[in-house]
Amino acid sequence: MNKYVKKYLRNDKLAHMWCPGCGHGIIMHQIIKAIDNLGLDKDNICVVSGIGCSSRAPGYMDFDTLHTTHGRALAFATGIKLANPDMKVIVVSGDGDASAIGGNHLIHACRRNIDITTIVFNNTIYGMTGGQFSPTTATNDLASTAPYGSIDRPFDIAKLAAAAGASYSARSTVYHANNLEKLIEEALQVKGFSLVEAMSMCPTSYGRRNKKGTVSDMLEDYKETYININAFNKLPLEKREGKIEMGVFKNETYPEYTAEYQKIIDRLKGDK
Amino acid sequence: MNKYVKKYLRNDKLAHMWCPGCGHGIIMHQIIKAIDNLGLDKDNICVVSGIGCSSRAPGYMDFDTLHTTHGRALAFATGIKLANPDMKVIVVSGDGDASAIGGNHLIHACRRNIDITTIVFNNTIYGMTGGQFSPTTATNDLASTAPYGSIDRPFDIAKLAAAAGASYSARSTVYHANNLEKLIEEALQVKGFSLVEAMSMCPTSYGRRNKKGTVSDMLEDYKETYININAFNKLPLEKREGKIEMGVFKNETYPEYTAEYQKIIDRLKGDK
Amino acid sequence: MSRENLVLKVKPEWCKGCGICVHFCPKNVLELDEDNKIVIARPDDCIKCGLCELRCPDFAIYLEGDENEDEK
Amino acid sequence: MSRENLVLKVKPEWCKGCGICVHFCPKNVLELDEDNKIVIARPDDCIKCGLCELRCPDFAIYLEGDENEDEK
Amino acid sequence: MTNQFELRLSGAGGQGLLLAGIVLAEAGILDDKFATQTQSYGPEARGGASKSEVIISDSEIDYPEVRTPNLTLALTQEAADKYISKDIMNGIIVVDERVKINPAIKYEKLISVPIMKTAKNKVGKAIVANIVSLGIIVEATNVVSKEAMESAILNRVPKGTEKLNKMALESGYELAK
Amino acid sequence: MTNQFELRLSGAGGQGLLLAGIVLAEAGILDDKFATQTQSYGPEARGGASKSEVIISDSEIDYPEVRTPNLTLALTQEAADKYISKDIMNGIIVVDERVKINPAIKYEKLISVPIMKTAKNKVGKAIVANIVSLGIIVEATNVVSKEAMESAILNRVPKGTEKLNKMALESGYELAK
Amino acid sequence: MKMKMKSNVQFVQGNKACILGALDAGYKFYGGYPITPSTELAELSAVELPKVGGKFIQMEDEIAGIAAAIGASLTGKKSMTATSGPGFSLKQENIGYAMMAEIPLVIVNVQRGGPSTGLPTSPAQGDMMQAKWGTHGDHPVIALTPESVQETYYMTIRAFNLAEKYRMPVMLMTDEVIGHMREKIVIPNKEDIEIIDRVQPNEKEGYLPYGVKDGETVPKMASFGDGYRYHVTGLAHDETGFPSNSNENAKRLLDRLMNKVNHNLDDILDYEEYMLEDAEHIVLSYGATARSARAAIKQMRQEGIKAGMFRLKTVWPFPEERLLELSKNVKNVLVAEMNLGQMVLEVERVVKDNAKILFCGRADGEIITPEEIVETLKEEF
Amino acid sequence: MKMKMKSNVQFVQGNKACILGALDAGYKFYGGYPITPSTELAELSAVELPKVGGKFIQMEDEIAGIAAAIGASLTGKKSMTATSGPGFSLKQENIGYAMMAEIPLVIVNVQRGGPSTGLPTSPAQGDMMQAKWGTHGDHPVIALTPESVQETYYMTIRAFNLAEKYRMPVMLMTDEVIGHMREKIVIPNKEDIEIIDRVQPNEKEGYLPYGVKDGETVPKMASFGDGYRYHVTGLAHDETGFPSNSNENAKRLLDRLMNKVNHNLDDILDYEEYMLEDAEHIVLSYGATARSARAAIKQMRQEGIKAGMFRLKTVWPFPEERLLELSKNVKNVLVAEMNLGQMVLEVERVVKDNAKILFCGRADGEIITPEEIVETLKEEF
Ligand SMILES: Cc1ncc(C[n+]2csc(CCOP(=O)(O)OP(=O)(O)O)c2C)c(N)n1
Ligand SMILES: Cc1ncc(C[n+]2csc(CCOP(=O)(O)OP(=O)(O)O)c2C)c(N)n1
Ligand code: SF4
Ligand code: SF4
Ligand code: SF4
Ligand code: SF4
Ligand code: SF4
Ligand code: SF4
Ligand SMILES: [Mg+2]
Ligand SMILES: [Mg+2]
Repeated sequence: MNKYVKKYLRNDKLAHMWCPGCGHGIIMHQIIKAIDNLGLDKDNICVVSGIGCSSRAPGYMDFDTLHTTHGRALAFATGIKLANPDMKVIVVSGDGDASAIGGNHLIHACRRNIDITTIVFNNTIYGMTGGQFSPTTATNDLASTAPYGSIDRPFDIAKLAAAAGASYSARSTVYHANNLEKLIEEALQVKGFSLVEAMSMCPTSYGRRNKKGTVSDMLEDYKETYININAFNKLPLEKREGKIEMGVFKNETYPEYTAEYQKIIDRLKGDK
Repeated sequence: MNKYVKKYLRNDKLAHMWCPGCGHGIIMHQIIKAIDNLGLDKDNICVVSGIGCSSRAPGYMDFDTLHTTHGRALAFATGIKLANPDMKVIVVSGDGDASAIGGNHLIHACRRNIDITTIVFNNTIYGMTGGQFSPTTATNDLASTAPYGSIDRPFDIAKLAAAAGASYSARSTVYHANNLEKLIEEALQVKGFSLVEAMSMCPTSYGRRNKKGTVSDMLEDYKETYININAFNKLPLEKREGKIEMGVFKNETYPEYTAEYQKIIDRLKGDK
Repeated sequence: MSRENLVLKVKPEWCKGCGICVHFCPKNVLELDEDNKIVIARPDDCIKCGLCELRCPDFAIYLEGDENEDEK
Repeated sequence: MSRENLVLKVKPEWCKGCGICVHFCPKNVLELDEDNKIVIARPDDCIKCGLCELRCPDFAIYLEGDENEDEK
Repeated sequence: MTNQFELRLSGAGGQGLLLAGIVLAEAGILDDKFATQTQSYGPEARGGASKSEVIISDSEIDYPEVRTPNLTLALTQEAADKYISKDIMNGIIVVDERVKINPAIKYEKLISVPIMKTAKNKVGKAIVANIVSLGIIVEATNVVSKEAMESAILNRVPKGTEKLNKMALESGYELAK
Repeated sequence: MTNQFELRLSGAGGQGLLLAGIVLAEAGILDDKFATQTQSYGPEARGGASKSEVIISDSEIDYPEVRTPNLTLALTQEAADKYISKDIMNGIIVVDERVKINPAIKYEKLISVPIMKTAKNKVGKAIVANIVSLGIIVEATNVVSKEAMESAILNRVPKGTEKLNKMALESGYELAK
Repeated sequence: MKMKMKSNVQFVQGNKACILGALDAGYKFYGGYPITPSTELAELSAVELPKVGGKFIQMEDEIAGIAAAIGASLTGKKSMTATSGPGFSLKQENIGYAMMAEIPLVIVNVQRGGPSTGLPTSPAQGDMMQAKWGTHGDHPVIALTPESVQETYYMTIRAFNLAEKYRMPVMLMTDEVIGHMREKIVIPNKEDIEIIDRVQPNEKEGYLPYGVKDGETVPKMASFGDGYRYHVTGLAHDETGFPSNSNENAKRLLDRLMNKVNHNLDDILDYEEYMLEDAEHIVLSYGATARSARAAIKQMRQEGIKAGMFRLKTVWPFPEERLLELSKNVKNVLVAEMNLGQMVLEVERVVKDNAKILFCGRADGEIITPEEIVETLKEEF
Repeated sequence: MKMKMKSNVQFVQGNKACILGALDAGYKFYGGYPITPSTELAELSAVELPKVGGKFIQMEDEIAGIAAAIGASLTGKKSMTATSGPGFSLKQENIGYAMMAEIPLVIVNVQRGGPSTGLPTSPAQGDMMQAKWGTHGDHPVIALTPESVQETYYMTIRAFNLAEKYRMPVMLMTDEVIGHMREKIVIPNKEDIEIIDRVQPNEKEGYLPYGVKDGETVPKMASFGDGYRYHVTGLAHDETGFPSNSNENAKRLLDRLMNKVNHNLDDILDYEEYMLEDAEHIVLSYGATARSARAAIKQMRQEGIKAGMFRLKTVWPFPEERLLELSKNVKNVLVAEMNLGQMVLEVERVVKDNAKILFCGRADGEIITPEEIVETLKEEF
C-alpha cells in the first residue's frame, strides 16, 4: 500500500465511494502528502466537511473527522478552532458546499482570518445530487438544472476568498497534482485563513453531459487550460482567451482571529 | 411638506420610527429624490427590505413594498424581478442584514448580475437590536458584543460586491447627501446588479458607546474621513491613513440575468 | 424656480431635535426650542441654500416653492 | 531512496478502471484487463516515474520502497 | 396580593428611568420585600417614550406585569399621553409640571411639580431627574424606606456622584412634601 | 396479488438497466396490465452496482417494492453479489455467463448465458446488453407479450437505432430458448 | 404493428407527475435548491417552465429558494418550491413568513430518512409534525399526502388551488417511494380539471390587502406591479398591512389566519374510507404507507378479518371529527406510518378511549410491509 | 449606615441569571447571532466568557452560531447557543445534526410573539411544538421551562448537566417576560450545586464513539484533539461512527437515541405540584404563564374553589404518567399557555376522557392574566 495511504487513510474504509475517474481521490492524496511533508501530528488534526461527494473525504482520513451539514463545514470548523486553537483545522468542501449554500460562511471565515485551511474540491457541478449547476459552473455549460445552458456567471472562488479577506488563496488542478500538493503544503503553513481551490473532474455528473470525453481527456483539458498566473499575466490579451490562471493569488499576513481572542483573555487576566 | 415626501412617502406613516439624528432618514430622502430625477413610474417600483432599523424604510415609501425576513431581502427581490422583469426592484438593507446573515444572497445576486439596485444603509452596527457589532464594524470599535473592542476585520461592502460580480458598485455618506443622491440615480440606471453603500450614523447604538459625540460630530467625521476614490488614489500612501474611499468603484456591463433568461424563452418559442 | 420664491418651512411634529440642521446652517438661522423642536429663529438671515433640508433625517424642515402643479 | 529500489505495485480491488494511469504513463507500461482492472502489462519498460501513482484517484497503483521504518 | 405596590415610571429614552426602576426595586429588596422590575423594549423603546415598571410586595410576586399602577410617573408629555390612560388609572400620578393631564383621567392624587427644573437648576444636572423622581415617590408613598432608598442609590451610582445624587433625592423629598 | 410478477434487473451503472426496467414496465402497460418501476438512487448508485425493479400485475399494485423477485437479472459479479441473496430468492435467475452464483443460493431456474458477448460481438454494441436481457426475460417468462415488448422498445429508443435494438431483442429470445 | 400508449397516458415518476400537475394548474415559477430525493422537481421545472413562459431559478440555498418563490408569487405567478427533510427545516422561517403575509405557494417535501442527513436516499414520513410545527407561533397548515403517481398529479393541482384560494402556502408531503416510483398516469382533459386562481381586487381606492368583509376569511390579493402600492410585512399588522403593536390587531389577525382553515374544513379536508362500512379495525395511513395498508387489508379480508382503511389525503388539517365518529364503532385503530410515531399522537388525541390504538412504524429507511401491519393487528387477537 | 445586599444576592434579569447559571455549570463557549429578546445572552457571554478563559463568537447567522457551538462542544467545551423564534427555526437543521451526532449543547430560546417576525418585543410561548418537532425525522427532546429568574439560574445548570449526561442538545425555553424581568436571585454555594460532566473514554484502543454496553444508552465521548481520531457524521451510522446503509444499524441507532430519554424519564422529568392534594381542578401551565396560574389559584382558593397547579418544568419529555394519574381525580384540567393551543394537545392526548379539558391561551403579545384563567374555569360552573 502507498505509504501515505497506510499512514493517513482509514484503509478499512477503502475502496472509496467515488466514481471511476473522479478527481476527488487525487486531491485527497495530495492533502495527505502535504500533511506528511510538514510532519504534522495526526492526533492534532481535524478535518471537517459539509455534504457532497467531496465532503465524504474526511471519512477516509485518519484524523478527528467531522462530516457536518451541507454548506456549514466552515462554521463548525470555526467553533473547533476557536475552542481549541492548538488543533490544525482543515476544511474540505465542494464547490457547491463552499460557494453555494456555504458561501456566506466562506467569506466570513476569510474576513475573520481564522487559522483554517480550506481545500475546495471544485468540479464545477453538484456531483452528489447528480449534476445540477453550481456557482462555479461556466456560463453556457449544460447541467441537469441548466438544460438549455447555464445563464449564471461563475464565481472565481480563489479570487473571491482573496477579496473577502483571506490571508492566502491559490488554485491548482488534479492534473497539476504535484503543484497542488505544494500549494496545500504552503496553505497549511499560513497562520490565518488559507484556501486552495483544487479543480477536479466529475466525469459522471459533469463530463458526460458536457461531452468532455474520457477522464484522461478532462485531465488533458486542465493541462491546456490552466496556466501559472505569472505566465498568464505576461500573455498578450488575445492569447488569454480560454486560459485560466492558477498558482498563488494572495499571500499576506493579517492578525489571526484566535490569536487576537487570546489577547483579550490575557488582557483580562492582567486586569485582575 | 417637502415635495418628494408628498409624492413618494406615505405621509400618514410619518414621523418615522428612527431615533433622533439617525442617518437612515437622510438616505431614504436621497432615494426618493433619485427616483424623481429619473421620472420612474411609482406603480412599477418595488422596494424590498429585510429586518433592521434600515429595513423599516419601505414601510414609509409609497410603492409596492415588502418587508421580509432578516437577511433575505435580495432573495425575495430576485424572485420578484425574475417573475416580473418590467418592475424596477430596489432593495434597502442594513449592513447586518446585507452582509452578515444576508451576505450569501448579496454575493450571489452580484454573481448573477440580476437587475436590482441595492442600497446598503451602513451604520457599522446592528442598530435595531441595540448595538452588536456587524461585519462592517471597525476593528477595535466597541459594541455590546465586543465589550473589549472588536477583533473582527470589517468587510468593505462596495468592494466585496464588485469582486462578487456586480455591474455597479459605489459608496457615499449621509454627509455627502447630494453625492449620494447622484450615485443612487446612477445605480438605478444600470442594467444589471448595482449597489450603493450609504454610510449612515447610528447615534443610539453606535455613536454613544464609541464616544462619537453629537450626530453633527458624526457627520463632520464623514466629511473628514471619506474622500473621493480618485483623490484618494492620488494621495501619497502616508496620507491615506484614516481616510476611506468613496465614489464609484465599478461600473461595467455584463449580461443581465432576466434578459438572459428571456433569451431561453424566446429560443424555445423559436424551436416550436 | 428661483431661490427667492422658496419659503423655508418646518414641521415641528416630525422634528426630533437632532440639531443637524442647526449645526450645518451656514447662516445660523435655526435653533431648537425648550422642547427640542426646530425653530426658525432668524428667518431673515436665511439664504435658502437648502442644506438644512438636505440632511434633516426627519423631513421636518424644507424649502417650499409654488408647487401647485406638483400637487395636482 | 533511489528509484531502482522502488517496486511498482497494484491493488486491483481498489482499481476502478478509469484509465488515467494508462493514459499518462510515459512508457506505455499499463493496461486494463477485461474486467477493467489495472494490469502491469510491460513491467520492464517502467521507469518508476510515479506519474501513475500521482494521478490514480483510487490509490490502486503505487511505487513501493523499503518502508520498514515507516511501518513501525 | 396583600400589600403589593405597583409603579410605572415613564419618560423619554435616556432620562434614566430604567435605572430608577432598578434602584427602587433594589431598595425594596433591602427592605426585605419582594420586587420585580420590567421595562419596554425594542422598537417601542427607540426614541419616543419608554417605561420601567416595578412591583414591590410583602409576599412573592406571581403575575409580574403592572396593570393598574398604584403610582405612575411621567416626565414628558409623550410619556404621559402613552402611559397614563383612563382605563387603568386609580392611583397617584406624578408628573413634571409641564406635563398636561387629560381631564378625563381619574386619579387618587396628582403631584405635578417642577422635576426637570429642580434637577437642572437646583441640583445642577438634568440627568438626575430620575433620582429627584425617586425622592418624590418615596416621600409620597413610603413604598420603601428612606434608608433603603439611599443605600440602593449609593450601591448603583458611579463613584464620585454620590453627593449629587443624594442632593437630588433630597430635593425630591422636598418636592413631595 | 393474483398474477403479480416481480423483477429485479441489476448491473453496473451505465449498462442501461434503468431504461430496461422502464421499457419492460411500459410493455406491461401496453399489454393492459398494471406496472411499477423503482430503482436505486444516490450514493448507493454511484459507481458500483445498481438496480431497477419492476412489478407487473393483473390488478392494481399496492405495496410497490420488490421483495422476493420472480426473476433477477445480474449482468456483473458485483451486482450478483449485492442483489442475489439467499434470503430472498425463489425464482428465475438470469446472469451473464461470467457471473458466478453463490452455491448456497436456491432458485427455480438459472439462465447463465453470454449476454455481454452476444451484445458486443453478435449485435455489435455492448450497450444493447440491456435489450438482449429483455429478450431473454420475455422469452423465459412471457411476463409481457413480444408484441408489447417490441413496441415498448421502439417507443423509447433513439431514432436510427431501431434495427440494432430489434436485433438485440431477438438475440435475447434466442439465448433463452 | 407498433402499439402506442394513449396520448394522455404516461409512465412516469411521482416527481414528474407533480410537475405535470403543476403545469396544468398554471404553475409559472420555481425557486429552490436541489436535494435528494426531490431534485427531479427542480430539474423538470428547469426544462418545462421556460417553455410556458415561466421561470426557473436555482438559488444559493433553500432559504433563498423559498424566498424567491414568495417574491414571484407576489407578482401574481403561481409558485412552487421543493425540497426534502434538511432543506424543509431551512425553509421554516420563510414558511412562517408566507403564512403571516398570506402568500400563495406550493411547497413540496419529498421525504427521506432522518434525523439529520440520516438516510438520504431512503423513504420516510418523518416530517409530518415538522410540516405543522416547524415554524414558531401558531398558524394553520394545509398538507396533502398522495399515495400514488396518479394522485401526485391531482394533489399537486389541488395544492395550487388551495394555496390560491386561501392565500397561504400549501404543502405536498410525498416521499422517496412516491417521488421516484414510476407508474402509469392518465392526464384528464383540461375541461375536467378545476383550476382556482387567487381573487384579485378590482378597485384601488381603499384597497385593504389584509381586510375582509364580515364572515370572510381571505382578503383579495393584488399583484405587485399592478399599481396597488401596498405594504407586506411579517410583523403583526392591521388590515392595511402596516405593522401594528396593538394586541387587538394581533389577535384579530391570528384568529382570521386560523379561521381560514378552521372555518373551511368542509372544503379542505380530504380522506378516503376503504372497506370501512363493516370494519372492526381501522388502519389509518397515508402516502406510500397507505399502499401497504391497502395490501394488508386485502389480505386480512381474505382471512375474514374485518379491517378497513382510513386514508389521510389531508394530514393537516387532520380529519378529527370523522375519525372520532368512525372510531366509536371499531375495536382497534392501527396507525401505520414511516416514522417512530407522529400522526399516531394526533390519533390518540382524537380517538381517546373509543378504540384501542395500535402503532406500526419504522424509520430505518424501509417501507412498512403489509405483513408488518397484519402482524401488528393480529397481536391484539 | 449603607445597607448592602448579601454578596450572594443579585437583582438581575432572567437572561443574566441564565448566564450566571451557565458559568457556574462550567460554560466555556458561546456561538450565536443576536436576536431580540435573547440578545443579552450573547452580550453577557461576550463580557464574561473571556474572563474564565472561555470563548464567545458572534457568527454571521443563527445557523453558523449553532454550528460553531457544536464544533466547540466536540473539543470538550460546554457550549451554548441562544436565540428566539425565527432564529430557532434556522437552527433546526443543526439541532437535528446535534441530536444525531449526540453532541452536548444547551440551546436557549427566549420566546417572542409569532408567527414570523410577529411581535418581536412581546412574550409568547409559541415555540413549544417547534422545540419538539422542528427538525425532520424522530428523535427525543429535552426542553425546560423556568418560571422565574431564580429558576432560570437553576434550570440552566440543569440543562448543561442533562446535555452532558445524555450527550444531546437540551433546550431551555424561556420567554420575553422571564428573560427581561428583574428579580432577586440567591446564588447557592458551589458545594450545593451538582455539576455533571460528560463521560470521556480512557482507552483509545477499540474506542467506539457510538457504542454502548448492553443496557446503556449513552456512549462515552472523546474530545477532538485527544488522539481518538474518530469520525462524526449526521448520516445514519454504526457504533464506529461511520455511515451505514444497513436498516438494522439505522434502527438500532434510532432506538438508542429515543431510549436515552425514554429509559431515563425518572431522572429527566421535572414538574411542580402546587395545591393539588385536594384539587378538583388542575391548572396546567409552565414558564411565565405559570405565575399567572399561581396567582389565579391563590385567588380561587380564597373563593373556596379547589384548584391547584401542575407546572411543567420539563415540557419535553412530557410527564404523561403523572398527569394521567392526577387527572383521574379531578373535574377539569385547564391548560394556560401563551399560544393558540400547543401543550394542550398533549394534555388532550394524555388525559383523554378522564377530565374535561379547558384551554386558556392567547398569542397577541400579552401575558395571560390570572383573571382570564379564573374566568375560563368559572365558565364551567
Ligand atoms: C441542506 C441541504 N441542501 C441540499 C442538500 C443536497 N446536496 C447534497 S450534496 C449537494 C451538492 C454537492 O455539490 P458539491 O458541494 O459541489 O460537491 P460534489 O458532490 O460536487 O463533490 C447538495 C445540493 C443537502 N444534503 N442538504
Ligand atoms: C433570523 C433573525 N435573526 C436575527 C434577528 C434580529 N435582528 C433584527 S435586525 C438585526 C440587525 C440589524 O442590523 P442592520 O441590518 O445593520 O440594520 P440597522 O438596524 O443597523 O439599520 C438583527 C440581528 C431577526 N429579526 N431575525
Ligand atoms: S458524481 Fe462526480 S464528484 Fe461525485 S463521485 Fe462521481 S465523479 Fe466524483
Ligand atoms: S438604533 Fe441606530 S439605526 Fe436604529 S433608529 Fe436608532 S439611530 Fe437609527
Ligand atoms: S436654507 Fe440654508 S440658510 Fe436657510 S435655514 Fe436652511 S441651511 Fe440655513
Ligand atoms: S435636522 Fe430635522 S429633525 Fe433635526 S433638529 Fe433639524 S428639523 Fe429637527
Ligand atoms: S511509474 Fe511511470 S513508467 Fe512506471 S508505470 Fe507508472 S507511469 Fe508508467
Ligand atoms: S488510475 Fe488507478 S483506478 Fe484508474 S485505472 Fe489506473 S490504477 Fe485503476
Ligand atoms: Mg462539486
Ligand atoms: Mg446596521
